[in-house]
Amino acid sequence: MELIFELSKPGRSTADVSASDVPVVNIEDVIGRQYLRDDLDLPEVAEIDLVRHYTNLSRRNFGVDLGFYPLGSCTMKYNPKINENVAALPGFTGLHPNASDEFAQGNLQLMYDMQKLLSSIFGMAEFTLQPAAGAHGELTGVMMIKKYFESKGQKRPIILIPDTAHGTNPASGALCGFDTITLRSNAEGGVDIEHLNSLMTEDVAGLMLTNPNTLGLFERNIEQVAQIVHSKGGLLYGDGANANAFLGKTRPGDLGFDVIQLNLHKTFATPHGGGGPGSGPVGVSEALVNYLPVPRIVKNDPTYSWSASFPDTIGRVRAFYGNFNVIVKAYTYIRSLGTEGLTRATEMAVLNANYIKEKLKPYYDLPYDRVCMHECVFSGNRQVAQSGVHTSDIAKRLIDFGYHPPTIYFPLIVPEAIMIEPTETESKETLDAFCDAMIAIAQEAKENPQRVKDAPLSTPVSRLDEVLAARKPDVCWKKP
Amino acid sequence: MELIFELSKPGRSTADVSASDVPVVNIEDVIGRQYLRDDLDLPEVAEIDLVRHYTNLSRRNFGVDLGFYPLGSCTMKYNPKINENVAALPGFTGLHPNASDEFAQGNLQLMYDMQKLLSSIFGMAEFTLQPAAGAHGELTGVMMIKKYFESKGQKRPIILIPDTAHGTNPASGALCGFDTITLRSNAEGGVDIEHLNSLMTEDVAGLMLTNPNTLGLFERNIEQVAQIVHSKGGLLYGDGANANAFLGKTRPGDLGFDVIQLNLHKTFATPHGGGGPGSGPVGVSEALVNYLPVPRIVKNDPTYSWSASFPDTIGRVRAFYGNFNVIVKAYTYIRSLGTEGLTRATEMAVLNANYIKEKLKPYYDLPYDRVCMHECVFSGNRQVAQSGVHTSDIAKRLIDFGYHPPTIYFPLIVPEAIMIEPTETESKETLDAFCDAMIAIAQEAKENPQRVKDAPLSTPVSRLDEVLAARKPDVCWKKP
Amino acid sequence: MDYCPHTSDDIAQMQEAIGVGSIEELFADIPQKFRLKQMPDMPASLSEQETLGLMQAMSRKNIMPRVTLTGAGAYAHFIPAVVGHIVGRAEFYTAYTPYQAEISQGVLQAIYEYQTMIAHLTGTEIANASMYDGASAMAEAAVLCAKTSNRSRIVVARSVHPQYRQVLQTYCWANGYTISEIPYVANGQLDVAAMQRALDDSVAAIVVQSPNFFGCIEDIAPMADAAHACGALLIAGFTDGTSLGILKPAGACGADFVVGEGQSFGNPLNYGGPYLGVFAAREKFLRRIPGRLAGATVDKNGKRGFVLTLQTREQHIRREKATSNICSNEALCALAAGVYLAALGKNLGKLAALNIYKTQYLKNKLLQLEGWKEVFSAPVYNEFALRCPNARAVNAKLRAEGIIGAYDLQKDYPELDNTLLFCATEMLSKDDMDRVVEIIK
Amino acid sequence: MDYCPHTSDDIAQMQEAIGVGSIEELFADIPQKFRLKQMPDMPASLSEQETLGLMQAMSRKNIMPRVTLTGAGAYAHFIPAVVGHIVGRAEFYTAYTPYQAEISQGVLQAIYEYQTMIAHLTGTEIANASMYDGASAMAEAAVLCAKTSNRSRIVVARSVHPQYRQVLQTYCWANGYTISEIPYVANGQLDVAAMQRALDDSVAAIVVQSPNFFGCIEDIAPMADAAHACGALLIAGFTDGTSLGILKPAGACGADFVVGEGQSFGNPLNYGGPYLGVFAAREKFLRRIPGRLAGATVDKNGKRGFVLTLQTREQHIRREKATSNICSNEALCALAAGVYLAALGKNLGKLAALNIYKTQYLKNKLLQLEGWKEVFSAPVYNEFALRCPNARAVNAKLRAEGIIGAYDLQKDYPELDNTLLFCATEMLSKDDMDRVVEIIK
Ligand SMILES: Cc1ncc(COP(=O)(O)O)c(C=O)c1O
Ligand SMILES: Cc1ncc(COP(=O)(O)O)c(C=O)c1O
Repeated sequence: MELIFELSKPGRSTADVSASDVPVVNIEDVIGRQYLRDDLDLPEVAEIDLVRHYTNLSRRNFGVDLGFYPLGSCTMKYNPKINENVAALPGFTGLHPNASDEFAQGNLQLMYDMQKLLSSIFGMAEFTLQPAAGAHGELTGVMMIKKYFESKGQKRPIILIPDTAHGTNPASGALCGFDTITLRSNAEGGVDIEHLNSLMTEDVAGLMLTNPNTLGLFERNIEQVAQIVHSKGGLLYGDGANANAFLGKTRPGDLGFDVIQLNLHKTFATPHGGGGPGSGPVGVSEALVNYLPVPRIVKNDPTYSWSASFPDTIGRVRAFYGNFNVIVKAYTYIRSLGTEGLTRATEMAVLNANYIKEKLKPYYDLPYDRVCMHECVFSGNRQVAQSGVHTSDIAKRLIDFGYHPPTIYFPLIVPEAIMIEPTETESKETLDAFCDAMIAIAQEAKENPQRVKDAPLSTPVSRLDEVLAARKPDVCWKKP
Repeated sequence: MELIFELSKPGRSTADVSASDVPVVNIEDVIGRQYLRDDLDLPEVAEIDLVRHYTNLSRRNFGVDLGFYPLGSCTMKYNPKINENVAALPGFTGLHPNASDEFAQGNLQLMYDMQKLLSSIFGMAEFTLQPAAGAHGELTGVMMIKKYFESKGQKRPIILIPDTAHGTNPASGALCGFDTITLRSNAEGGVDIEHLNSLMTEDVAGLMLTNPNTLGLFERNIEQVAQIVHSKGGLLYGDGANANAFLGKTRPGDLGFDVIQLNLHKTFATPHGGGGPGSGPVGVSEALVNYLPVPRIVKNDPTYSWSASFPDTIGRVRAFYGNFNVIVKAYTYIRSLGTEGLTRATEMAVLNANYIKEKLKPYYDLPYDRVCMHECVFSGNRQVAQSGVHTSDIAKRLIDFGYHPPTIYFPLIVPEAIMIEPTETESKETLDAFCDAMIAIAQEAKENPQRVKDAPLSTPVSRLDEVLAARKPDVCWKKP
Repeated sequence: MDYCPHTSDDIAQMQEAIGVGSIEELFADIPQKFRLKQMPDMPASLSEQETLGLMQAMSRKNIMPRVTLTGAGAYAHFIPAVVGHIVGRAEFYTAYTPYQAEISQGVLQAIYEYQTMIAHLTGTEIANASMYDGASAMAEAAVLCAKTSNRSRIVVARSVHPQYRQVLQTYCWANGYTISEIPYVANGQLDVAAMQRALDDSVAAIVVQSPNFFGCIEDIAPMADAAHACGALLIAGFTDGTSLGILKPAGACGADFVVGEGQSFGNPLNYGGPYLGVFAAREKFLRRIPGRLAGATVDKNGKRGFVLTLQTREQHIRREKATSNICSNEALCALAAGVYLAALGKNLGKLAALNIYKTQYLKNKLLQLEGWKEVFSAPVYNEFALRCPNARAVNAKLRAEGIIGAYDLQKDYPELDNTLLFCATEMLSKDDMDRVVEIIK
Repeated sequence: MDYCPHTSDDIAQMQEAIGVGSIEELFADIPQKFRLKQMPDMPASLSEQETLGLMQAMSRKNIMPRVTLTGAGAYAHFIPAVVGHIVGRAEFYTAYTPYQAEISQGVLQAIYEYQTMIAHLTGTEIANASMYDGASAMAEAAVLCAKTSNRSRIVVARSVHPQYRQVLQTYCWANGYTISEIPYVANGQLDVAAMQRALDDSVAAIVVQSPNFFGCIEDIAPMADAAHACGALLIAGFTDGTSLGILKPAGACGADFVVGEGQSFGNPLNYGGPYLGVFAAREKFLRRIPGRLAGATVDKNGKRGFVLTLQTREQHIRREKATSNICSNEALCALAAGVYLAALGKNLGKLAALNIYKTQYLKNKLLQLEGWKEVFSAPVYNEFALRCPNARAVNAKLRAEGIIGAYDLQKDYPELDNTLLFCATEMLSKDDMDRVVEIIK
C-alpha cells in the first residue's frame, strides 16, 4: 500500500481550523521570527483518502476480533465491548488531569475502589495505579525495593532473576542500578532451590519471580522460595503478568510476595492496542506502603482527594495518575465479572491450556510434562531434527490457517519454544480447530517441509527481510 | 463462512438479562398457557464468537470507506465522520417519539430548520420529512397529487413517466392507483416534446420527471415541458434523486416543479447502510401545502410543536415523524457545507462525471455525447459485438481491480448500460486509476475475453448462481 | 467544510481534459433564466469544530428523560454494546444495496440470517429484508392482499395502533380500497362477533395486532379461521417485538402475514426513526411479497453464497407491476436487529419474562392509588391501560420531574377518558417505579 | 457476566480429554494451605445493563467543566471525528505488538508513518514508536545520555514541568545519577549564565523544555552549543505538541533528543492517560534509543513491507543490557497521533496560529483587570503566567461556575505567589473568555 505521504497533494486537508473569533495578531510580532519554523511538511490528504488509507491499513492487521490469538504470556483474551463503551463516556474522557478534586470525585472513587479491589484479589496491603504498563510496574516495584533497603541503610546491589523470566525483569532490575544474577530452573521447570540457597545472601535485595512462570507452571515450592528469600532479609517480587492463572484460587500476598505488578491489559481484558496502552498497577505488602509513588488517593469520607505528602515515597514514575482510561475498562471488567466471573475465567483459562497441551502432546515435544496453568510451552525440536522446519516456520504457516501464531522462542530455556496461551474466552470448537491446524502443520513439516518454510502464502506481503531492516535501518520515510 | 446458526451451541449467550428487582410472577398465571410459545430457537453464541462472526462478515463487504463506488444514480459519496458522531449524541438517539413536545424542542427545531433549508435550496414552499426513503417520498408526492385533483373534483387516472425513469417512479404511480403511460425520450436523451404534447390531456394528473434524468442529462426544454404539463392543468413531479447535480445552480421550484422528493442518503451524504435507512423528504409548491402528511411542525415562537390539524392532509405514510436520525446527519452536512460547500459539491460532482466521460469515450460507446451532469452513461455494445463480453462481465471484472462496479443495465433505454456516478468526493487520482482499469478491461475484453467472463477472481466466492437462487428460493435457513 | 479533494491544479487539468474553460460551462444546459446567482437564505459553512458545537447545543435543547413510561409503538430497551460495534463497521454502513453479490457477502449473509430469525420468531416460513417501519409494513401487507385477491375491503381492529390505522387508511385510499373498523370488547380484545358480521366476500384481509395497542394479547387462531373461511387473509401485527420472546407468534396461530415494528431489536429510540418494518409471511406468498430478499445459492465452484433473489418482484424489473415500490429499505436497522437477536438468543425469553415482572409490579403499584382502576382484563405483555382521576395532571406532574409520562388514550379513543397506557420494560428499575408512584400520589 | 463460551458439556469433554475428574485438580500445584475458598470482599457480578448503569452513575459524579483554563502538561484540543473512527477499528485496537509482521502490516505501516511525521515535526531524523508519556520519555532520554557517556550528572532547567522533573529525579536516583537545577531569569527563559557555570565534564545532558512550563519559548541553539562544547547532549522537551505546528523545533536548533507529551495530537484528556511519550533523536543514536521501532524492508518478492526493527536493543534479546525495559508502549495513542497529524496536515500551522490569537486575547483581557500583571516577558505559545491579587479566590470563583481554573504556580515555585498559569486553545471561544473575565472581575 502507498504511504500516507505518497497520497499527499498540496492544498488538500482533512481537518479544518475555525476562523478566529478574536483579533488576529501578527505572529512574528508576538513570537519573533527566529522562533518560527520554516516548513511544515505533513501529509496533505482529503478526508476520504485518509479514511480509506487507514481503513485499508486496518484490514491488513490481525486482531482478537478476527480470530484466535494464542500469543503466550500476552493473554490475548476477548475485550468485552461494554468496557469500550463505558470508557468512552464523556464523563471519563473529558476531564483535565489538573482539574481540582471537586471536579473529579467520580474518577477518584473509581481509582480508589480499583485499588481496594486489586488489594482484595491479590492479598496486598495497597496498590498504586500510576505505572503505564507491566514493565513500568516492574520498574516501580524494584524502585520501592531499592528505597526500602536504602531507608534501612542496607546496600544490596544484587537482584535474582530466574532463567525463565521475561526479558523485562532483568531490564527493569538493571534500570534500577541492580546487578542481576540468573537463577537456574530445576528439571521440573521450577526454581532450583539449591541454587537459590547458594545465591541468596545479604547482598541480595530480592528475587523477581513469575508465578506461574513463563513455562505456565506453578511454583510448587513457593513457600520454601519465599522463606529462603525472606530469611536473608530479601524481598520477593512477583511479576503478575500471569495472574489470569490464579484469580480466586490463591493470592500472591498469601504466598509471600512483597511486591507484585499487574498487567491490566492482560488479566483484566483491556485491549492491547496494537502494542499498547497497557496499565501496570503495583501492589505492596504493609512493609512497603510508604514507598509507593505519589500522588496517592486519600479518602476523607465522603470525598476523595490526591495527596503527595508521603515523605518516603520513591517519587513519581510518570506525569499525572496513570493510564486512567485503561483502568476504567479494567474496573468495569472486574465489576461485571465479580468473584464468580473472575474465578471462572481463571478456571476456563487453565482448562483450555491443559486441553491444548494434551491434544498436541503427541505431535510436538513437551519439555515439561505436567499439569500447566494458563499456558503451555512446546518445543519445535522434533520438527527441526526431522526436516529442518523451525518454530518460526510453523508460526508463519499458522497464519495461512487463519491463526495468529503463538509466542515463539520464549522462554529462552526451551529451544525452539512454542508458547500457547489460549485464554478462557476461546471455545472448545476454536481450540479443536487450532489443534487440527497445528497437527496438520506437523504432518506437512514431514511431508512437504518447503511449503512450511515458504509460509505465509496468504498475506499481502510474504516473509519480510528482517535482516535487511536491521542492517540498513529505514525508520522514517524520506522524500524521494 | 458458517452461518450464525451453525455456530450455535445450547447454553451459550452473548447478552445477559438482569436478575429481577421486583417480585417474580408465574408467567402462566398472568398470561395463560395458550398464549405462550413452545420453542425459541434463536442462535446461542458467546460474545467472542458473535463479534468474530459479524466482524469477519463485514470484511466480506465493500463500502465507500474501502474504495471507489461509482454506483450510478445512487450517489455513493463519502459520508463525513463528524455527521456520524453528531447523530450518536445521546440527546438525539435517546428520546422517545411519544415524548411531549417540551422534551423535544431541540429535535423539533432541527426538523423545522431542515424543512426551511430544504425549501430554500430547492425553491419549494414547504417540505415534509416523514417519508423513509426516496420511493416512499415518491409515493407521498403522488398521493398529494391524487388528493389535489380529488379535492378539485377532477378524475385524472393517468400519470406520465419517461422511459428513462427509475423503476420506482412507475411503481409509485401504480401504488397510488394511477395508470402509467411511458413518455419517449428524444434523440438527445431529453423529453420527446411532441410525444409529451400528444399524451398530455386532461386525463393526465401529471408527469414524473427526473432532472437531470437518469442519463445524467439536464432537460434543456424544461421550461416548455413544465408549460405543457401545466397548460393542461397537470402537475410536474420531480424525482430529486439526482439533486447532487444542481445544488446552488438552479432550483426545481423555479423550474416549474410542483412536487419533488429528495434522497437525503444520496444528495446529503448520509450513509446507505447496506441498503438503508434513507430518508425521502418531499417538497411542494404553495398549491399543495395543505395536502402534506401529518403531523407537521408548527412554530409558536420560541417553541415548536407537532400539529395534526390539517383537514386536507393525505394522512400519514408511516408512524411517527420520519427517519429522524438520518435527518440529523443530513442537517449536519448542510450546515457544515453551507452555501459555498454545497455549490462546490455540485460543481465537482459534475466536473468528475464529465472527466470520466471524456476519458472513457474512446473505449466505450457513449450513446448521448453531450455535456453531462453528475453522471454519465456508456453502453457495452461495442464489447458485446467484439467478443461477447457483456456489461455484467465488465462489472465483475472491475471488482478484481478493487472497485465497486457502476450501475448496470439501467437506464433501460441504453442497451448494456454502464452508469457511472463518481460524486464530488473522489479525487482526480482515483478517477484516473479507475479509468485506467476500465481501459484495461476494454483491452482485455478484446484480447482475453474469457478472463473477463470468469471474473471476479479475487473474491471469497466466485460468480454466484442467481438463476438457481430464484428457481429454488432459499430465503430462510432450515435446520438440517 | 467541504469534502472535495480537488486542488486548483486538479480542476484546471480536468477542465482542460474535458475541453471547457470554466466550470460554469458544464452547466450550460440549465436555461440561463433559471440559473442561480447565489443560493438564497443559507447559513455560511462551518468548521468541523463549529459544526459539533452547533449540534451539541441543539441536542441539549432536548430534555433527556430520567424515566420513560410510554411505549405505544416504540420501546425503550437495553441495547447490548456489541450491536453498535457491529453496525458501526464502515464496511456495513458505507455500503449500499448488495447488487454485486460477490463483494457484498457480508450484508447478504447477515440479512439472510436476519430473515431466518424473524421467520422463526413470528412463526412463519419466510421474512423479507425489512420494510420502512411497522406501520407501512402493515399497510403494504393489506394492499398486497387486496391486489392479489381482487377484493377491495380491509377489516381492521380498532385496537390496532392508531397511527398504523392512519397509514393503512392512506395506502388504502390511494388504491381505492375501503376500510371497516371492528370494535374491542370490555376485556380489551377484539369483538369477534362484530368481526364475523363484517366479513363477506369483499374482504381481502383482517388486520389485528397482538399484543394490541392497549397491551392486550389477542386470541389469533379463531380470527385466522374466520378470515380463511370467507376467503380472506389474516394480517397480524405486534407491538413490542420482545414479546415474541415469550408469546406464541401469530404465524403459529394461522396468520398469513406477521408484520410489526422491529425497533425493539437493538435499535435506539431515535425520536421515531430509523426503525424497521418486520414483514413475515407464509411460504406461498414468497413471490408476491414486497421488499428485498437475500437468498442462498452456490458459486461456480459449488461454494455457498448469498444473492438478492426474486428480483423480478421488484420495480427495477417489473416497474409498474412490481409487488411494491420499495427500493432503499432499512438494511442497517435489520442488521442491528439480527445482531441483537443473535446476542440475546434464548435470553430473549428471559428478557420478555422480566418485562412481564416489571409490568405486573408497576400495574399493581399504580392500582393501589386512590381512584385508579384497570380498564381491560385481558392478559397483557408490557403495556396496560389504567383509568385514573386526572390523566393530564398525572403526566404534568411526571413531566415536571423529567419523566416522560404514559400515553393518553383519549387522544385516539374519545371513550377512554382519563385513561393512560403505561409501558414497563427492563429499563425501569423498582426504584424508578416506586418513585413514579410517589410522584403521582 | 463472564466471557467464557464453555457449556457444561464442553467442560466435561475437556476434562475427560485431559484426564482429570474436576477443574480443581488442575490447580493441584497450588499448595493446599494457600488455596482460596472464596475471593474476599468482592462485589457480586453484574449484568451488562447493570454494569453500564453503575459506570454511568460513577462518571456522572464528575463535574463536566464548561471551560478548562489549565494546560500544564495536558491540553484540551478539538479532535477531528476521523481519529476516533480509525482507532476504533477492531483490527487495530484488539491487536498487540506486531511481532508477526505479515499479519500486522496495518499497525506497522501506520507507526512508520507516525515516526516519520514526528521526526519531521521535531526537526530530528528519527523517532520511536512511542514511550509511556512525556515525562518518562524525558527521563529515559536522560538515563540514556548518562549510560552511554559514563557521566553521571544531569542538568535540568527549573522551568521544566515540575512533574517531569520529579520523574527525572526518580529515574536518576534509581540509577545513581545526580541532578542540578538551573534557574530561570526574569523574562521566564533559562538562566544561560547559570547553565554555563553548571557545566563540566561530569554532565551527561542538559534538559530543557520549550515552550517551557511557564509557556515561554526558549532559545535552544545556544544551549545545544554549550552542551556540545562540554561533551554533553541536549535533551529538549516541549509542552503542547501543537506548538510544533508553528515554532522552530528543537531538533532544528541542534538538540540531540526531542521528547515530550504527544497527547495534544488527537488523544482525549482522559484525566491524565493514556497519553504517549514522543521520543525523537538524531540519527546517530538510532541503535541506542529505547522503545519499539517500525522499519521499512522488502519481502521475498521485493515488495515493500514493514517490520519491528533493531530489536537487539530490546529486553527480550539483550535482557539486562537492553536500551530500556519498555515492552508494551502506547501504540494506539501513537496511531491516533498519526491520524491526527495526517488529518491536520499543513493546517497544524493554522491551528497553532489560532492558539496564539486566543492566548493573546485572553492575556490582554486579563491584564486589564485591576492588579493583574504579566510575570514573564519572553514570547509565549498558548500558556502564560499572570500575577494577580488573590490566585486562590480566582480559582474558587471559577470553580463555582463549573470552570476549571488556571494552574497555581506557587504549588511548585514558592517564589511565584499568586501567580496563575493560564492556557488558551482553540477550545475557548471569545464568549468563554469574556465570561471568564467577567466572573473573575
Ligand atoms: C511475563 C511478563 N512480564 C512482564 C511483561 C511486560 O509487560 P508490559 O508489556 O505490559 O510492559 C510481559 C509482557 O509481555 C510478560 O509477558
Ligand atoms: C433516480 C432514482 N429515483 C428514485 C430512487 C429511489 O430512492 P430510494 O432507494 O431511496 O427509495 C432511486 C434509487 O436508487 C433513484 O436512483
